[in-house]
Amino acid sequence: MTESTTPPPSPEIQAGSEDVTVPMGASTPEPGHQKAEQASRILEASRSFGITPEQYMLPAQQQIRMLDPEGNLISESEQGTGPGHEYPIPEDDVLLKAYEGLVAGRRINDQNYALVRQGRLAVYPSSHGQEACQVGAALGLGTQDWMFPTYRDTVSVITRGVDPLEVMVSFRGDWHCGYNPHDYKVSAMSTPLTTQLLHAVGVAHAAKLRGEDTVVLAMCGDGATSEGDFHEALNFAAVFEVPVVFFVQNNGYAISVPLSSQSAAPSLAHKAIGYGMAGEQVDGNDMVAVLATLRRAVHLARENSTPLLLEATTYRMQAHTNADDDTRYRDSEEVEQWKRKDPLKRMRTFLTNKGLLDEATEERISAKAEEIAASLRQAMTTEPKGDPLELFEHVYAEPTAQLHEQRDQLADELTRAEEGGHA
Amino acid sequence: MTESTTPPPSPEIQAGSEDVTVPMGASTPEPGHQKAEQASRILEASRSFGITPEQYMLPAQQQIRMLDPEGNLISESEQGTGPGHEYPIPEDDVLLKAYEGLVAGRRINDQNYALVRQGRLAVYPSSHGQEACQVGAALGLGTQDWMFPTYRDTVSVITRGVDPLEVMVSFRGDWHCGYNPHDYKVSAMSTPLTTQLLHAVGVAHAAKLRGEDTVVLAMCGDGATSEGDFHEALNFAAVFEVPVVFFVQNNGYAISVPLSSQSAAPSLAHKAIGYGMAGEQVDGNDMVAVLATLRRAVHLARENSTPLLLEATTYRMQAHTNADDDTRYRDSEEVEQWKRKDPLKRMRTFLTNKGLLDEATEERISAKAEEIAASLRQAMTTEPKGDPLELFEHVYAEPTAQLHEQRDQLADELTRAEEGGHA
Amino acid sequence: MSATTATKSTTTSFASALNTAMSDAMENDPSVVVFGEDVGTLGGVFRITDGLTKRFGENRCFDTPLAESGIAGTAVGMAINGMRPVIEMQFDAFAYPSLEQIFSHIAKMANRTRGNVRLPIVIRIPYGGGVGGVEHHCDSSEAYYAHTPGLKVFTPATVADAYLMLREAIDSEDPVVFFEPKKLYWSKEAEDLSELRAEYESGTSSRRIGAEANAQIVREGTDVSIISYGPSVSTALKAAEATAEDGISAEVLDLRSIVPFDDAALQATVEKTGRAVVVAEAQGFASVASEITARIQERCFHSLSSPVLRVTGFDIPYPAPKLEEHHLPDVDRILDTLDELQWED
Amino acid sequence: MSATTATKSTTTSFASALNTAMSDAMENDPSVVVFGEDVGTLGGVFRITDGLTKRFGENRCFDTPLAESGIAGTAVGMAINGMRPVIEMQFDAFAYPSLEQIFSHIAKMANRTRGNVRLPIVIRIPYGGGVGGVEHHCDSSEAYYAHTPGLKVFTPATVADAYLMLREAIDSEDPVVFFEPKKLYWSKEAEDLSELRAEYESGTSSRRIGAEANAQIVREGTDVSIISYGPSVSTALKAAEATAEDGISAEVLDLRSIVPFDDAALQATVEKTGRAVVVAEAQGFASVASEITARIQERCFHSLSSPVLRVTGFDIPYPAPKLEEHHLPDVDRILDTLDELQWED
Ligand SMILES: Cc1ncc(C[n+]2csc(CCOP(=O)(O)OP(=O)(O)O)c2C)c(N)n1
Ligand SMILES: Cc1ncc(C[n+]2csc(CCOP(=O)(O)OP(=O)(O)O)c2C)c(N)n1
Ligand SMILES: [Mg+2]
Ligand SMILES: [Mg+2]
Repeated sequence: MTESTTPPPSPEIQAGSEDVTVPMGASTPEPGHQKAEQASRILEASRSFGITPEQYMLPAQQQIRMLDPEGNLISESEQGTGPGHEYPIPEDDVLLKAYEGLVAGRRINDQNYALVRQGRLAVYPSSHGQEACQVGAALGLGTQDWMFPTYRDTVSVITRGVDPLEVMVSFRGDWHCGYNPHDYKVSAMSTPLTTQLLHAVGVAHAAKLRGEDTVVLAMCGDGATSEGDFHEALNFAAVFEVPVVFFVQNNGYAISVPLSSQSAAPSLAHKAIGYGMAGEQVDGNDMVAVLATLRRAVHLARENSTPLLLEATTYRMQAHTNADDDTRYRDSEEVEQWKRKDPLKRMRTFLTNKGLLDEATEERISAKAEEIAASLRQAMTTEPKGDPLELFEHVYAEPTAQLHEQRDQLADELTRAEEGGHA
Repeated sequence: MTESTTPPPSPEIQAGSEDVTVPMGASTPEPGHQKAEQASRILEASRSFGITPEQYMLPAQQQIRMLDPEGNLISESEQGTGPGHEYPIPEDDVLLKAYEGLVAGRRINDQNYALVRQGRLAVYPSSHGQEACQVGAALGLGTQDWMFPTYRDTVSVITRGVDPLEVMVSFRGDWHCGYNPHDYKVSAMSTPLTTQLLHAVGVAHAAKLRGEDTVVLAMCGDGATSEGDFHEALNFAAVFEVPVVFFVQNNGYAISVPLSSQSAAPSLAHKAIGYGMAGEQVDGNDMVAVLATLRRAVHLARENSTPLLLEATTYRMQAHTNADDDTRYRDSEEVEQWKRKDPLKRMRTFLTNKGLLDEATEERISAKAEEIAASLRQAMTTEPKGDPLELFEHVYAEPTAQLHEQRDQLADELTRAEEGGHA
Repeated sequence: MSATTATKSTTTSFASALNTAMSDAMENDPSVVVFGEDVGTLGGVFRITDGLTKRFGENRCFDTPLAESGIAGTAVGMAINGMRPVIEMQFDAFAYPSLEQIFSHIAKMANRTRGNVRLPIVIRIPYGGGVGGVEHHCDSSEAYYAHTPGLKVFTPATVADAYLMLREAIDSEDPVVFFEPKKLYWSKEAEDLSELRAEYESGTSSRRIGAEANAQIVREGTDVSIISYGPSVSTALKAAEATAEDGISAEVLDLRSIVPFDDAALQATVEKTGRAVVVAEAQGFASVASEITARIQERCFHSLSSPVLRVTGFDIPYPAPKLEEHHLPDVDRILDTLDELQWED
Repeated sequence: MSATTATKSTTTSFASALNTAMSDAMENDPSVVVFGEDVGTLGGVFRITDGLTKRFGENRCFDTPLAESGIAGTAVGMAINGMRPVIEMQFDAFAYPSLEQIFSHIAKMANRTRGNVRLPIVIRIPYGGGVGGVEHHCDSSEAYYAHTPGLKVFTPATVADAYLMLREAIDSEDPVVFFEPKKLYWSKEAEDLSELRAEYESGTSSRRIGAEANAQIVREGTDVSIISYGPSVSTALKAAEATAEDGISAEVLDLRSIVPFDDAALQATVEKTGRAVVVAEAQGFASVASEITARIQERCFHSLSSPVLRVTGFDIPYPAPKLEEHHLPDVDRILDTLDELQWED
């Protein structure tokens, strides 16, 4: 008999404290139906907060929010926090760094948008309006951690430290991924939706097997949560108890499809309990709240080797990509409403009120953002001459005999083309 | 602007009644983040029970159970029922019919097990021990409804009325599916795990589009809930508000893999809320509770055109199939513990106590079960001569030119084989 | 493209031919439903389903949650229950999550149930490259489906076929994987949709595919046969024009249907010309081009004056936009290959 | 099967060769991890991973939740982060849910990242029929993978290759789809595992596949070449024995690796014999057999005395157990095909 036939005795499932009335699950486990150790961790956590495991795993009763739409700090009692859902406001230097990221992020989005209009970029999925999520994702992680971004997460990737020139390679169409993921612990920005969540789980699992301290941030959009891989990733992460923070940027749309056609759940964060993990919903246009929730999620993941699901409610202010026409599926009034909740403006007001932002600082931050924008423009002026023969180099570690033949064919064509033959 | 760009105004999400404190979702929906009408139905339902939507969608605090392991009716206060989770005990004739089904079901399992040992059946995945679920599934449906069973649901399929001879065709290896699904509104027993749940949703969706009254019962095992298609099926059903009852027979194992390696959730029924539907967990070895919960689920699905998830906790008493050796992954003590909760014995005690079961009735029921067993044995004695050329008939509505050629080749081989040639 | 169309006054785009095929089918048969990602309000990312929701309502053309296995799997159920689903996969590579449903159910359900449950599903897949698309948006994935018994695989190369073949696919009792060459979406030809409608609905169109398939000679020639389908047909035609200048008369066969396959037409052209080149965008290894090549030599061996050669994509993942031109079969590569056909023999 | 093995005193089963290959690899390299459905406690439904958990612990060989895309997708992450995952798909058709991960990531990651992220993953797939399996348990799905650039595709036909090739697959920096013929699992041959281990670990095995592939002539002959791989090799050998009685000397080539492909060996045997028959279980249309056939005529056209013919499964879904014998290529069907090779020419 190996271990897995005799699972550890199931935890006592009736919580001990008086005011706790909801048991762990719907019933006492039957023999052969015991839950993994994970359950007992959740139980312990919830007990330490004096709440039920269900209350711990379900999102707080309202989304976590620290700033009102104008950028004023709201009273603690209205932030949505509570036992098991506590989110202290980050330190001043972190807040300021985040603001820097916001300014740069907005500048990146606007610069790339301009480059697309000038025909110098093939495509750019902008995260204009979602910069608080973008910046939070990057700042929430340590250098030893990994990030798994999507096509929309350019700002996160650059904020994480990837060279902007390298990032633009894919949008310009030179090659699929321009940076070396290992250099930055940032995976190639993923296009097939939610597939990257499973990669994230695998990276965390490998680290766990080797006893390494690595949290993985797995990013996806609201629409992507409908894919089967979303389900499989959350389940694997929960069963193997690996430290992955699933970060869903719910921007209300999957191209033209609104959230209401994507899910009937009370919130996407409500999916967490179905995997035995905690879920939380945060105002994704509130930089302070995003930072607070992401930092705590990363912290819990690291301390307890446990996955968590964080849903950030935000809005994509521009079309899906430059190829999209968003007037076909939403009215400008809706977009206007969201303009009022702009994450950058809110954060600026907050920091100014807090006395953290003076003119000099603003200037320094703007200048830095301009630098990045300049490097993006620069990336687009140099037209790197890709070597077509490189196509055959990276299919296998060593090209097969077949690829050698095909490479020779192309080489011959290229030579003749130079010589003016009909290839 | 078409309709879907302007979703209906979102329902008032703060419940009206005093004692309800948990709001619908984690926060007030933002513009462009409105939930579908589904949400308002759940809200209405929960309000009518004086509970929160979360309480309505989460399973009751313990699994629903009417009979104790000995078969005695337990007091109502201990049945796990409550507001929004009310399960009246079915009428006497239904209970008796279910008992008939149990006796026949057990007989079918044992007969087929014997046929496998005699080498007359190639394979049989037995549902011995799960007969309460099997019978409940069939009796819960109306004739206009559809059933989507798996390879393990032979007893359900026969209880639903499919000719036992036709069912055995696949286990004997003559053809993949022996019956015409349309004749019985029972789909071919599905092997690729949980794929059939999506088919079930599609059948219900088609019926809904035509305004037909059709509930669909979609069946799968505990292991199968890990597949991506499970997620996609529940989500489609919830978003399109179609009347599908997802019925998970949680028998503790997926072949050798125990539930604890499959899921860390408090219960599989806790997955429901992540789709915005109600979930419930029931003692799957309690025929009364299975009937009560399934009948109510089917009723709610029909009345409200809404999906529900029902998890029945049960146990597979025999190996996964005859090809499996279950001593490799569980000890006999665990199996013994479950013997004491045998659904058949419990139901017999309950009905006897209730005065519904006398000797004559028992005899009649046994005789009927013997009839079915005899027909199964009969099915196995006749060795139908399958026509190999039929292989080409059912690939397309009309065989392609290619298949005509291939058919001719096989026909030629068969002729020559008869004549003693080397084909 | 054909001689008769040249006289028509109307021009029609490939996209509108597809769109009209669907709306005509929906008009004629209430069981035809269209669904997929962004096909409703938006009309699809390529606008092929534009206006269908407006015209037929949300019960007939609607958006689904973002899940391709869900789309294919619920289409199975819809078809079991009397509907004729036409589903759109947004791009070639995004159909892959649905392959289990397609291989294990859509292809096999009729066979499994001895013909009792047939699944008249059309799976529309925009495919191929040449449009500067990024990774995962340019795969030529037809071989996966063509290799799977129980599926029919169609791919139109002309505006007329976009209409006629999609109508036939929707009317088919069998599942059809319908490959739409992306790069043709915006192409226009002198075609009149009402004439095409009349042709199709007359039931006597000479262009019906049926169970025998119905490949079309789109250019007559005597020296060599260029066999192609979908996006490569126009490239093949251009190469045929170019080689005519060198005095080589090339016949071009547009297969139209890959499954079923028109062996008779293939045999006729190769026996006539004695030489053959197969052109397709997909990577060549174990591809539809391999099959065509194998069939030609099996059936026309003694008519062949030289080996059958293939011009296909390389056996590499589809390259990034700036390099795709080096990957795709083009006129020059076809001409090079024609040169290799041992003309001096 | 080869001459030298006949003298060995030990017999080894195909299953234990695979099992030992994994345990040797795990022993040598702590980054090798084995996971999948039922591979831990149970040792796999075919017991190929038997004992690995006991010997190496649950961190090295473990059961996953029941989700094939999850298995393949987490393998990607594991490989990104330094592991060498060997994953088991329980049966051929149950790998289909993972095809998106395999096609869009496993095959493409190295290319996408210009070689910066290589994924040394082995995907073990029990495949093929002849074991009385029910639907979905007998598919020959190798063409789907062989058509996908970036994947290597191996399939052993002998006990020695079960060991040697799996070791090589695990050591490969590239992803390898490793097809195990189910019907061979219980076969035994006179092979000594410690000799095979020594051969492999010496690094000088003449049976390494490498980048050139390394097909093996498993029977010498002069009149015709029978090209095959995996489960069909033994059938091909039997047919060769049988046809020898009619005075026809058949050479049998076991490809071993489908990708990369050994064109040199193919060309050598066909140029020597002048005739070829390709044998494979999978449905023939757009299959690996199509590719082999196409390559032979492309490369050996002028050596051929007759068309290259194929003996494959029919283009139908895999039949139920009682009918599979009519579907599978067998000795008689190969002999019939050999008869058609225009010997009188
Ligand atoms: C598997 C897959 N299916 C379809 C697509 C096409 N597609 C690209 S983005 C997108 C919408 C994604 O929406 P969401 O997840 O909400 O992210 P957002 O774009 O809003 O950031 C779709 C359908 C894809 N990339 N991958
Ligand atoms: C997609 C898929 N993967 C793997 C299998 C192989 N398989 C058959 S049954 C089974 C276990 C299923 O467990 P569960 O869902 O709990 O149902 P049970 O057999 O216990 O009734 C597995 C892995 C399959 N049939 N389909
Ligand atoms: Mg979105
Ligand atoms: Mg089970």
